[in-house]
Amino acid sequence: MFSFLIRRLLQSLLILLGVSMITFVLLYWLPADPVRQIAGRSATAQTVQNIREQLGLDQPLVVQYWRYLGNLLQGDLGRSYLQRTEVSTLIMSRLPASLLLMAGAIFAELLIGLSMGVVAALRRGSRTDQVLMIVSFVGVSAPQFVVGLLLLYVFAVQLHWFPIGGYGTFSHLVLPALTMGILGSGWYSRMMRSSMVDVLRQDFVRTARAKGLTRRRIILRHALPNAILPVIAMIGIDVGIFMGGIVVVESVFGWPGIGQLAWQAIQRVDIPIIMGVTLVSATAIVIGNLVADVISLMVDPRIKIR
Amino acid sequence: MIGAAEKPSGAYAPDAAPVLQVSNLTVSVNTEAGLKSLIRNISFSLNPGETLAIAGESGSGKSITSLAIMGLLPPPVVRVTEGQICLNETDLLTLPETRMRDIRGNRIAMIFQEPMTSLNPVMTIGAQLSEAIMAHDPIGRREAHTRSLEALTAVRMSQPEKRMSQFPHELSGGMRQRVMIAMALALRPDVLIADEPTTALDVTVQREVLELLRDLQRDLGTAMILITHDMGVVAEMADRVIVMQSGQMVEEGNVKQLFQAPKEDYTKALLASVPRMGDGSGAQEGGKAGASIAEIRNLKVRFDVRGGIFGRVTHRVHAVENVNFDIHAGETFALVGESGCGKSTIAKALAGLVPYTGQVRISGSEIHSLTRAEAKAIRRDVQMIFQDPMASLDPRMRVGDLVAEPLVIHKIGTVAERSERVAMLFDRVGLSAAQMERYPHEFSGGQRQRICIARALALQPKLIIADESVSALDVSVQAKVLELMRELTEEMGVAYLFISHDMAVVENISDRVAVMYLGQIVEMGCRAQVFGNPQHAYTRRLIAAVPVPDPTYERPAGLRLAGDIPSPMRRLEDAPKLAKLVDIGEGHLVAMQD
Amino acid sequence: MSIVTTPDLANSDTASPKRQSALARLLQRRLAVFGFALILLTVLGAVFAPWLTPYSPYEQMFDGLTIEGAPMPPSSTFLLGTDLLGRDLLTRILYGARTSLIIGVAANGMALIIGTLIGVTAGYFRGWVGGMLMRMTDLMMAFPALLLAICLAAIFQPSLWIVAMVIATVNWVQTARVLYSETSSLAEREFIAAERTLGAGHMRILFKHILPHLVPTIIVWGTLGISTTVLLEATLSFLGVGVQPPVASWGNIIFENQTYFQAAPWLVFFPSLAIVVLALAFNLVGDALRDVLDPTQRGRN
Amino acid sequence: STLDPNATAGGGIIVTYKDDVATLDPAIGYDWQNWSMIKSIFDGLMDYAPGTTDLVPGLAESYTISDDGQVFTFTLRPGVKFHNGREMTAEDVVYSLNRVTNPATQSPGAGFFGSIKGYDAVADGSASSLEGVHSDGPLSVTIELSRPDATFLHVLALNFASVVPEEAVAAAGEDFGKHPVGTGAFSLGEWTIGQRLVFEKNADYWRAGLPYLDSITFEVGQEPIVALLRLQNGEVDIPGDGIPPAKFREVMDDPAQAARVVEGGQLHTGYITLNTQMAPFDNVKVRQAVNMAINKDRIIQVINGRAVSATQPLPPSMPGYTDNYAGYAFDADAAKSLLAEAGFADGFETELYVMNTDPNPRIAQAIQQDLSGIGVSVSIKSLAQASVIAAGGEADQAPMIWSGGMAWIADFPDASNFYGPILGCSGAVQGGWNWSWYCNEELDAMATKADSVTDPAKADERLQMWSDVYMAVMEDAPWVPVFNEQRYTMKSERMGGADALYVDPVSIPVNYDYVYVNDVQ
Ligand SMILES: Nc1ncnc2c1ncn2[C@@H]1O[C@H](COP(=O)(O)OP(=O)(O)OP(=O)(O)O)[C@@H](O)[C@H]1O
Ligand SMILES: Nc1ncnc2c1ncn2[C@@H]1O[C@H](COP(=O)(O)OP(=O)(O)OP(=O)(O)O)[C@@H](O)[C@H]1O
Ligand SMILES: [Mg+2]
Ligand SMILES: [Mg+2]
Repeated sequence: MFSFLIRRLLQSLLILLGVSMITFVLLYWLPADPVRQIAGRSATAQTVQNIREQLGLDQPLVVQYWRYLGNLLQGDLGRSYLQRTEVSTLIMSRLPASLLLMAGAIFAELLIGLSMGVVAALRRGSRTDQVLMIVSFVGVSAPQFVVGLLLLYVFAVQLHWFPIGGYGTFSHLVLPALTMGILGSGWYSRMMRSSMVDVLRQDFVRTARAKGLTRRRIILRHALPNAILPVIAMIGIDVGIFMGGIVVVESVFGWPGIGQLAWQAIQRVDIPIIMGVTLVSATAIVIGNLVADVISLMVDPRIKIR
Repeated sequence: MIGAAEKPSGAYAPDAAPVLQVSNLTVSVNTEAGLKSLIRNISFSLNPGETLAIAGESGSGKSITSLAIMGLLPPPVVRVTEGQICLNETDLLTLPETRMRDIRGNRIAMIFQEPMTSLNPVMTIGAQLSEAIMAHDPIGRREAHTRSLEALTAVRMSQPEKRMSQFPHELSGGMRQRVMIAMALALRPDVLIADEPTTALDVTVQREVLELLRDLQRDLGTAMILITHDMGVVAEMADRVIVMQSGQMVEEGNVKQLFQAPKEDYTKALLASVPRMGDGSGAQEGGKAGASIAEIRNLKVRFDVRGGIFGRVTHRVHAVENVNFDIHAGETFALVGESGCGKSTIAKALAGLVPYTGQVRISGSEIHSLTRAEAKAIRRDVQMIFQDPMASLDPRMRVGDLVAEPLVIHKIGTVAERSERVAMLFDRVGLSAAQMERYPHEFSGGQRQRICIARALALQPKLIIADESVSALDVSVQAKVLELMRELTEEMGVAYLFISHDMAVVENISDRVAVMYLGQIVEMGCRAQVFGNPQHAYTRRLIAAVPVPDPTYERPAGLRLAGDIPSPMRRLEDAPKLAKLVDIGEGHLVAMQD
Repeated sequence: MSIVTTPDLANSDTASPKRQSALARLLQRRLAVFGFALILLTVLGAVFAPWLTPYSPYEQMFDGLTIEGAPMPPSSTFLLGTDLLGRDLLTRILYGARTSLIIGVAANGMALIIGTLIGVTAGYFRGWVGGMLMRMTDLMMAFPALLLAICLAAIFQPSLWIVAMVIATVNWVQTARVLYSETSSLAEREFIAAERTLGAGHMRILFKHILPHLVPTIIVWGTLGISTTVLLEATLSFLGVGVQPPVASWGNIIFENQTYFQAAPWLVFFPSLAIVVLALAFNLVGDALRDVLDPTQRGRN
Repeated sequence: STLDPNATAGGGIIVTYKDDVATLDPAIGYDWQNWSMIKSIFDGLMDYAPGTTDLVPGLAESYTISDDGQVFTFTLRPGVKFHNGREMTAEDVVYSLNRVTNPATQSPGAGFFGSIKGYDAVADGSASSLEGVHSDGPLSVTIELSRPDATFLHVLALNFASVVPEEAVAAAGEDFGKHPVGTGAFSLGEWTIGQRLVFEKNADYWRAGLPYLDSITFEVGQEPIVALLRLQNGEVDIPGDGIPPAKFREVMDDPAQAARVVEGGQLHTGYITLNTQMAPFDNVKVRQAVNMAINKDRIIQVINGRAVSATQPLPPSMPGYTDNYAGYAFDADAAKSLLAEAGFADGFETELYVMNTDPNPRIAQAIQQDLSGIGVSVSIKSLAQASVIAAGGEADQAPMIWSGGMAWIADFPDASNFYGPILGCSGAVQGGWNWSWYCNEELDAMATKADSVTDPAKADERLQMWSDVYMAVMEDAPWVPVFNEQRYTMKSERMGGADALYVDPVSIPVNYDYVYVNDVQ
């Protein structure tokens, strides 16, 4: 277990290194000059040149990358060009909100998706099953911005059940988490359904029935833990998908997460922030996958640690 | 508690009131064409302490009968349409599900055929046992744990304490089946239904499990319904037998009577197709040894097991160690041994599926030294038939195409010629050419194995490797397939490398036999030598373990085996000891034992 | 040698089922036909758009806006209303179908092909080739896809085909992952070993025996990918790196107008409906196709 | 400045923004969002009367200008305290000007101070302080210019010229923008990055009785449409990003809500740049034709009438605006014949760059349709702001750019502010902001001449000169001035203060120092 973790961690570090390298190159190629953004519209050519030198942006790409990497190893993500603040401060101030949202969303989508999937599997072939699957499909296909605004309009503006955007309490979390969760729950319900259908056919479920266990116990204790195994691996992939949706959802609900930070930074080519956010979300994804692996390792005793 | 001598030894008491009474049971399935009955008018009674065997070939309705008793038929498609099932006066069919749940596991328990899949893979053995107990007895977790442990001890599980916290995949098949038995008997049910409890197990393990069942049943006085298609098991275990065919009872009677004087034709045929030890009438002795087709010298196959941070090789599975043998044209060479001893690995090495060291010479050429094209050509001479015909046929292809595949791969003939050839092959193995358009799942197991044989024959090979090719088949079907193989040897001079764990079958079909243990051959010789004069202790044990389809046979006592087979996985520096084979006369090789 | 007769399914029906084309069997399913019809309708709508509507998709009509500049709700002149520039929404949705079909079918298709190639190769060959490919997949997976798309699209000047390419390059990852694990377990299956003993080459095994088994998964991911890619294109448009205005796509119609969901709900509702319906149609056909192509499902309709 | 007799002191308001506040460092902050915030935290020597464009002394009590217009002497207000409690002195003024011009500060506003003597030496790093700036005693500062500069007092009213305490800057280092210390009406109380900023009343503020509000809370990260919903719900007082287009009609059609909207002009012009160094826009006839082809009224209609159509670079409220100039009227036929004259009877193909946030792509499409009316086929490049700016800074990349979203909102209310970087030769360099690459030496000379008229008595003369400059520009038509955006600030019921404060030309959205709430007891 220990050596497995170490090995996976090393692998993850390599992946992060690759991500940082590719991002760096891509940003370098971007047809936009960050220095002009900083210098502003009244700047003279002299000022622009000064700033370029001070930021080291006149150096060759390799040198810039090497320097970045050196700083990174000391935990220094650099300073935002436009906000003039440590990128790490900016990210740290926003990360908790994003993580909370992500946790809420994962919870929501697992709750909705898994229960829809289980119900559909238990009633497979019935009308309920068909309706649930269509609902899940609409969930997958509906644009998040529209879903978010609709939820906001109905539940916050009209019904006053939840606050209109903002951050702080549990009731602030419900709608944004739900918005993000709806997309994922569509995926999960389909996966869970087929997985559950498979498991319910297994011999050990028959054994459990032969033992005289209650239906509830058979479903919760025997079928569910087995059916959920293939779904766990999906959670790792999911973190990546979240990173895309987070921009939209955070802006609809005024959620102070890194999505908005990234969005602003991309618009203004604030390279240190883009780099920082990329690395942080890549780390989140890598950790997500790692956690998914470890969870399946813990839940499924059959997986051999290679 | 189990096994304590507080109950009187539950010998079979024919006149006591039956504990289970099944009358006129009909189970039907809902199809598009309406109700179709799967079993019809089944009636029997089960007395306390009695063992009733239900025998019959696959699909005859044995499992459906037992599931009906358990109330576990898959609703709503399959249901009981007529009849009664009474457990001591209670009609089980009229009970609501909640009451039925109390009876299941408590008063009627069941053991299933597949020990590998019948246990929940993500729960510990202990949890699964305690759960069963707690479902019926209002006791605490700790007490349930104690009782589970007792149950495990009662089934003679080694290291029961440790097993409690292990997961099913960490146990061998035999051990898992013991867990199933412990689970079934922990609550001392009145009736135990064992549906093919040993079919998936090795002979030696089967032996142990059967003995265990018998001992426990005797001690507890449980009435048992034993479902099996193996007449040997029936003969050894049962007091009474029911023979089923196509959902109907064909014959019922005392086991001795039935074996000695079967009344119905079907029963007679069934008994006739049972391979029996000691009547290897099918094969003639020796005399057939032609040129050697395959020569295997110093064959070694090892699998690396990696571990640690950098994935270095830490262990090695010595699947095959230093194996030497020849196969001659037209002969059937059999490899026998317990699961995991390396039989399949040898087959795979021959078929080019695993890398090996040592020499494999086919038709005189050493495969390693050939170019790819030559190797491909030479491989045509060696074809393989696998254990599970379903698994070895691509389920998404039509069987006609599957049989034509080798011809396509080796670019033999035109399209028309190929289909003609395939039709001929189909005909040869007893299938109709019209069936070429179907998919594998549309055939029965025996038919599928014929398709595999047809496919192996397509290239007119000199050697066919049959890896457990008949083990999964019903006795009757098995007999037919074996018959077909024998005919082919005579007609085409095909040699077989016949791999099996079933000593009875091996004795029936083989010319020469090699017994394997832990990757090495421990005894080799012609059939008469190995079966008639087994020298190695392991060979003797294998032979002794085979159930004898004769209820009058008295098994010599004292041959109980201890523990599981040791693992061929070893640390890197720890190479296994090589057995030395000594010729004790006329080519009968036996490993030296210390 | 024996008289044992087995009443087995295989012998009971003497006439063997005739080889029927997959299409013919597909057309026997009501839902599939319905899905087909929807797709066909969309394609026809896209192709014959110029004949179906009297307006041009780019024409900003004077009477398409109120004096205050608000869009017109659905009426008999503008069946689905007009957009913020006074263009006929129906016309734009019809023309937008062209873009969205290309994205949903071509970009998604490309992503599927890349994902399949990589996943299958890695899963089948293992070794260092497979290792490399999977590490690459891990890397891609760790990349925030949207960011990658934005960078790529910004570097290569955006156009429909560039956008399609970009979407393909970021969307293959999940498919590759899933197909990798499926292929590696397939490669372990006995029938593959059986094929090898017959002397079948890698290509034959891959194309004749592995790929057909992956079809259901590919179909599932393909149909799910339709809405995902169409929406990704929309997001890219919104970020200014998608299909350039005034070219319409369902996604960019939604994104351009999303804030008007209250003031002019038709602007958001109709294109969203179009996406959901198209995705659903593909899903219906895909589900049916999956069953039809699976011989073991035969007759279990 | 006089106090509002109706005003009540106390209470707090909530203002929302979508984007996070970048920085509150007056030397750095240069977007319309933090501009007004910085204005409330800091003060400069000069200021504007609230709600107007009239220059008034700020931290300077009075000032004198030498006859040649090159030496300014300021007498500072005594007893002004920084938020840290220290009294402000002339040294602080000197330090602040040195700081903003020092290249190490990377101030985007450094260029504004180009006329101060010694600026060039500081800019190229050969000197660390401005030669022309020195204190004569604790309350007196002299600033010497290297050339006459009529706009210099406006420059000193810019945020960049705010007075900052050296010790606070030194203490915060690069993070001064997050820990600002000034002399302004408010001090920064709390700043939770990504969530909210709280401004607290400066009890020691040197303008007695101000500010009225006890606190201002800025909530950031709020989608404008959500902010408006919250305003309608009574949770927000001012949506900083204004009324989102999608909600504009709804608000204006409801009299109760419309009553809470203040409309005003702003110093803004939306224009299309035509790259005069790229064919075919190097032909003045083509540029004029394009000017005639644009239907500005339709474009204004598309943005719900939230603008007035423009005829020239300067917005109407800017001094120097030429009143009786009709501009190029919309006349597609005339445009076509002009194009034919230029040899493009069949039109041509070109590209229009535009920033990708609503409503700019829509405006670009309207422009596209108009131009297709005269046979010019335009393909739109809708890109991120940074990419558009980068394209404009290259001589041969962007034939046309719609300025929306990056458009010129004046830094200070002076006619010269629309010329230098965006129409003058100095901006027509790589990386510059003169995206039409229009360089007319003669006009540059005229502009310099106008700006050296420093005598307040000759102000009208100077404005006339500027008017002539812009008329000449229009003759050459490097731009298509499209519209001047109107400002619509919506406020909650409880907000008080003159309407002018809500459309204050230099403080967007409101002048925080003078507004108040009605519901405090
Ligand atoms: N759920 C079901 N639906 C329809 N037919 C079924 C179902 N389950 C079993 N059958 C059919 O009922 C018949 C009897 O099946 P059963 O499982 O009892 O056979 P068996 O004697 O136990 O065979 P085996 O030795 O292979 O286990 C078979 O023909 C089988 O195909
Ligand atoms: N690819 C592999 N990697 C590691 N170990 C393997 C591999 N294949 C087989 N083994 C091990 O090699 C040993 C021999 O396996 P093999 O399949 O030859 O046994 P067998 O005699 O055919 O058993 P069975 O009767 O169960 O088919 C077993 O211990 C098995 O676990
Ligand atoms: Mg059975
Ligand atoms: Mg101030």
